[in-house]
Amino acid sequence: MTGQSIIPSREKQLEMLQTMLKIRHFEMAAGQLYKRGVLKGGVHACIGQEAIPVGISAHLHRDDYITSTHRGHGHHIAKGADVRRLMAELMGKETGYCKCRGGSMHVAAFDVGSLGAYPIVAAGVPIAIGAAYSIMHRGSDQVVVAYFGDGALGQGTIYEAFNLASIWRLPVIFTCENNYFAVSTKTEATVALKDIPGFAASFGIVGKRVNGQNVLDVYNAAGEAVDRARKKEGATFLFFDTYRFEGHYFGEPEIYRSREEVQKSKDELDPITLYIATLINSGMISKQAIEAMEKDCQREIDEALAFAQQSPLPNPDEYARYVYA
Amino acid sequence: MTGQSIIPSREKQLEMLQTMLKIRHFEMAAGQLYKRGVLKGGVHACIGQEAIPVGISAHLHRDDYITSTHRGHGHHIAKGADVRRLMAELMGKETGYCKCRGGSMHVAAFDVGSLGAYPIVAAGVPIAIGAAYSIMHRGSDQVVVAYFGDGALGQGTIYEAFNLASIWRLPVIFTCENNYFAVSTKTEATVALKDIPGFAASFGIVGKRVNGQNVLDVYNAAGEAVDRARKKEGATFLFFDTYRFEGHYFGEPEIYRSREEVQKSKDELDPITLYIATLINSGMISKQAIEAMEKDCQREIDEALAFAQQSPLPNPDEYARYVYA
Amino acid sequence: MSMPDKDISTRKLSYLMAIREAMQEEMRRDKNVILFGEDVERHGGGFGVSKELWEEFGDQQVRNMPISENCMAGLALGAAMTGCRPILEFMFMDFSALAIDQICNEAAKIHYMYGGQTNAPIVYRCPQGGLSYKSAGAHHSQSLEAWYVHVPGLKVVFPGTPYDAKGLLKAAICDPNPVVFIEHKALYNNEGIVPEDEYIIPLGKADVKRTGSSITVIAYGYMLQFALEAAEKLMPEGIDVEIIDPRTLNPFDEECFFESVRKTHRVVLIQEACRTGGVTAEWGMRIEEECFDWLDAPIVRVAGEDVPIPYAQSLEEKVWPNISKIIAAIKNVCYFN
Amino acid sequence: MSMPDKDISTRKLSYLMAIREAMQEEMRRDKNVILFGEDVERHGGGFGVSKELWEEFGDQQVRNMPISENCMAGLALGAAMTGCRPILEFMFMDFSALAIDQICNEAAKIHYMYGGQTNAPIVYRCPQGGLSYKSAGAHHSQSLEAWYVHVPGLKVVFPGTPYDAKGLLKAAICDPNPVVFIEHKALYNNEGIVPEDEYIIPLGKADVKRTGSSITVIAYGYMLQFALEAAEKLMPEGIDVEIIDPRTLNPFDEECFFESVRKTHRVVLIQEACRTGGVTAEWGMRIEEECFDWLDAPIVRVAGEDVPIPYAQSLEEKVWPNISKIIAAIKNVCYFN
Ligand SMILES: Cc1ncc(C[n+]2csc(CCOP(=O)(O)OP(=O)(O)O)c2C)c(N)n1
Ligand SMILES: Cc1ncc(C[n+]2csc(CCOP(=O)(O)OP(=O)(O)O)c2C)c(N)n1
Ligand SMILES: [Mg+2]
Ligand SMILES: [Mg+2]
Repeated sequence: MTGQSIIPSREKQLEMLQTMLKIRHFEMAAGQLYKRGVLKGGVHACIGQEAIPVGISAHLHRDDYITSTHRGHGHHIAKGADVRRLMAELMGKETGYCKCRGGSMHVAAFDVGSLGAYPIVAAGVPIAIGAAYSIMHRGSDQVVVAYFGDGALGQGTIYEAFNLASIWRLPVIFTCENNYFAVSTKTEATVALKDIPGFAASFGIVGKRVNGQNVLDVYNAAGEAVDRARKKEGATFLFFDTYRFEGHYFGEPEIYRSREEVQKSKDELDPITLYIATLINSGMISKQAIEAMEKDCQREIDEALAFAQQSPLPNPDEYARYVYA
Repeated sequence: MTGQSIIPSREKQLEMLQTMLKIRHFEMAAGQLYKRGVLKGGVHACIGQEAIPVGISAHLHRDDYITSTHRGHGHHIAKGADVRRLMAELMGKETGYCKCRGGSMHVAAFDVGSLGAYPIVAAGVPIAIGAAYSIMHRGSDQVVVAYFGDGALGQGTIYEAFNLASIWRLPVIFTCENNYFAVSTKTEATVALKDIPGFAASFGIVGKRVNGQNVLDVYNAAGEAVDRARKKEGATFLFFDTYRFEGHYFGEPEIYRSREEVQKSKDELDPITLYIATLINSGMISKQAIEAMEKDCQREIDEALAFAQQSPLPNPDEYARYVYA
Repeated sequence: MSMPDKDISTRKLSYLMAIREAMQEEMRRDKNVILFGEDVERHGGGFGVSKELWEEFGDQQVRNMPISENCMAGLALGAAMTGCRPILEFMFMDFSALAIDQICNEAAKIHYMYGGQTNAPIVYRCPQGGLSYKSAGAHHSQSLEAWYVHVPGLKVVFPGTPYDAKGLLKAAICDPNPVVFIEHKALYNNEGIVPEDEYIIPLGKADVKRTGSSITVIAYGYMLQFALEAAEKLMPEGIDVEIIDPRTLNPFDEECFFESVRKTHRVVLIQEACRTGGVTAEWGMRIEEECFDWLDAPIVRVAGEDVPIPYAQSLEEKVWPNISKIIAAIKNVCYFN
Repeated sequence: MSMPDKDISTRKLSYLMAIREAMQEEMRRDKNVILFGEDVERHGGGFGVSKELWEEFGDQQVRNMPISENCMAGLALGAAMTGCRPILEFMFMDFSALAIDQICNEAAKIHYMYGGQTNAPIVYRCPQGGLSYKSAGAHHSQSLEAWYVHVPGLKVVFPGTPYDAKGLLKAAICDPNPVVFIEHKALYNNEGIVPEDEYIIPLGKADVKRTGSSITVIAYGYMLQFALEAAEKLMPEGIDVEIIDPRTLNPFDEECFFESVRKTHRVVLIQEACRTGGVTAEWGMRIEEECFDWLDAPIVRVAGEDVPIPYAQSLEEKVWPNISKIIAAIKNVCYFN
């Protein structure tokens, strides 16, 4: 099916929009909590980048795996994680996915196949390879999506993982979310890799550069890659161009780009706005239905907030629980 | 001068042959010492691979840098290191280059630009980048040759170094000696990278695959690369196909390849035999002159052995000397 | 360079600014002093420590790196062996793990391995620790000095005050050896006297931060603040605490420890790092070996718990030493007989 | 599984073969036990330990890796979290430095960080040390256990005999946590009784290798041999040495230490690793904290010198503990009063 673009069903498309909205609302709620001083520590929002995990997860089964990053809320929500337990984790409550020992940078949701967020840049990628190895070993037809940012292309371990995935034809989709920055550093100033297909080919895998702001483009590219992995035909390196609308973390000063640049991106590159326009143009959904959907999302996030707020703090005397299994 | 092949002067050519012979005799002498139990520890000979450092060093100045590997004697001799001090180092004598604190795997010869052998696979490569950086910083026209084996392509740090060399246009020649094995492992079983020019191009540097058994081919490829580096036009990745005639280290059982395979390589791929044939065919040198040259080499190595033998052992009470500068 | 008296000077500077000033002075003095790190240019590195340096020194001396910790450390080594004096910033100490091969297997050993042919004047700046730097979680809160103290060839420095930070960093930059220079993230905003006149503090010299007669407390990094506060609180009880800040963790100034212990006969050691295998064990053993007959009570350590650092503040607080744990330990030791 | 009595069995096996047999039994029992490493297939890894396993178990359970230590450790973690029980061989412990991020920052912490959602049953096999493994130099001779002992979430095991090697490795493979399993290269050819009947040795339990009344000597790895020899040599002098082998370095069996010390009142600790910051400092401090009143002499350590390991044998020999250094230390402590 290479090259051919598949139009997902209406149901699938509305589901994708809904998930993108859910991620957006989750991140905005987290931003509010941060502003109010409820959240401490680094909280890295993926606002502007929602189309990527959503377009990918549309092809994933519950038992497929992902490995995530410091900017991982969206990856998790798209994979089906419970926003209540995610929110509780951020708020340091015992009901959080990680019993509040992990936090925003270490969310994980093993119930839906997330092997966790790894905020040490690129550290999740070899781990993804390991999960892919275990799939081969068990002979299952699961696949693994390894998320990482453009900055992670500086880390050698990524290339070690490309190498192994190629040699062993591992069922993995290397997913680079290129938002053009690593903290304050323009990626072009520190990352030489430009020709993704050429690079991947030299390693014997397939590589593709894709517009990450168009969820249907993401959906199509991911479809091929997931298909390839499921059929044990090898790994794919997908490189998605995207943009992050917030600072590197909430509260980050953003001295490295102008307000205008950010505003322009928000105006022109918002994956949700763009997708809504497409859906409305194609008559798949009405404005009212979208408003209803937004309300649903808002309600779900509000419930998550309430759940998290009402959840108990951990018992401080159990600080040493889970050190050893 | 890309693509055009340059014929070095007769003097240069004879010098190259002489250096190849010197390396060969040095390694054979080391092998004898190992057999006699004089050398302990891992000693990794480069017999069969002599053309590479020789063809490269023909372009290097004394103050150009190299970083070397566990298989580094040849790199050092080609760069002009004193075989007496090298031999003394191997034999654990105070007159050794490293005052016998380093040994075969950690030889270094700062007097001729060697920044040392790094037996942790690929560890020398980022160090080479650092020397290249310092060249840029000082504005000198030196260049750096970073030697590594095919097995080192498994190490991520190599790709980190490629990246930096490209981004900063560093004057470095990445020199892979592909002898098809990493210890017992066939490289094709563990290293996916195949298309060297394609790979290098995707990183914005120049890459080339070269016959490492033909010293003139090495000479030509290295000439271009060194030239590029000296002119600050960027890094080059040279990938030389070669073969090691000895085991991974002296005494290694070599269960992974047949005696026939090794014999065939010795018969067909010996860079010295091949070069001698070329030189004789072209009338540059007579058989007698070659014999005289061999004798010279043998004498030089014998002198080195005598020097090393007569040299004093280190003072054991000085074991803690050189921990801190 | 004469040693200005910090008790006469009145200029106050934060720990962060003291570190910046040390770099700035050394970069002005020697253009081969180069700062490498992620986001060190305009952003000033992970915590803004190097802000304004890029504006003053440009790409020549301040260089943003890709996220390639191991290569960065190797790069520093190659540059150091060939005439540069690199300073590396690891954004968080925790990430130095990625570069530990280049730091410990290469840089620490090259002077020795190569028989004195070369040396590696590198400073690894490592912001570490937790405490008032809250909820950073398991990968951004560790205290890893013990790893580096166990590596011959490295020096390890950890200032607890702005004054020490400046003087020690200048010494570290001038030192011909690789130096792991640890900065406590929660101290960056702490202010203290830093004289305007130039000074350096030699590596390997401890500082008696408070003289006392009842007990010797050895504390460093952020723990120093806690020790000083605990000492004040114990005065009314008649416990007069002597506080020693080793400042350099390797080589450490054991003579200074011994001298104090021979006077007080009692010892408490404090470390933020998790207890098992931390550096205070080494100091305790050295004291025990040398001062056995002078000890009137067991040497007691107050240390971080042996757990990864949890995210939730309510758990985090249980993990680190605090003033009441320190007071309790000091009392236990003082009342032991 | 009943514990066979090693004193009744007569089968002798080398340390190397004992390790191989442990892997073999566990790989037969569970096809999810997979050995990864450089040259582990036909070549049997760096030292031939896994020879014949690939022939028996094939690619499914024995896998040559590229030289990608960090990725290998990450791979093991991902596999471990999803149903495999990987054993990794680092060709030399020294190279584990390249993977320390995946071992210490990831594997050690994931059970905790993710609140018990997952765990990492991984064994890292790490051949280390020097001594009769001669002239391997600075990068192939180190003893690095202290790094890993300082990391909560990891277990660290170091057998000194073939019997212990087999029983502990089986326990390590079955353990739900990541275990750094250290093998001493110079012990591989040492022979000892290894019963044919299956057995495991629980992690965390020390073993009294020799009972005695005069002094407690704690020694592990290759040092155990030295301690035993020293003990024999001291018998005629009337010094009756008790030798404890902790076997597991984290968690270590401190109760066993304390019990012995309360009996002998004197302690010598031996480590091959360089002195400063080694694991014996931790043990010494624990003993000092718990048994202060029972100690009749300072606790003394015999340890490697604080230098990189030199190449020349004449220098090498100065660096490591040896029997005469150990005898001298034991005598010093025994005659102290
Ligand atoms: C090994 C490591 N080095 C540095 C950091 C600090 N850091 C956190 S996120 C980040 C930038 C990551 O950029 P990118 O991969 O592009 O992801 P993005 O934040 O843009 O989503 C850096 C340098 C880290 N977490 N891990
Ligand atoms: C990081 C690291 N891992 C493993 C080793 C053990 N080792 C030494 S040489 C070698 C193979 C190297 O192969 P290659 O790079 O092709 O060099 P060659 O020996 O063929 O010259 C290995 C695995 C090492 N020295 N360093
Ligand atoms: Mg980015
Ligand atoms: Mg090779």
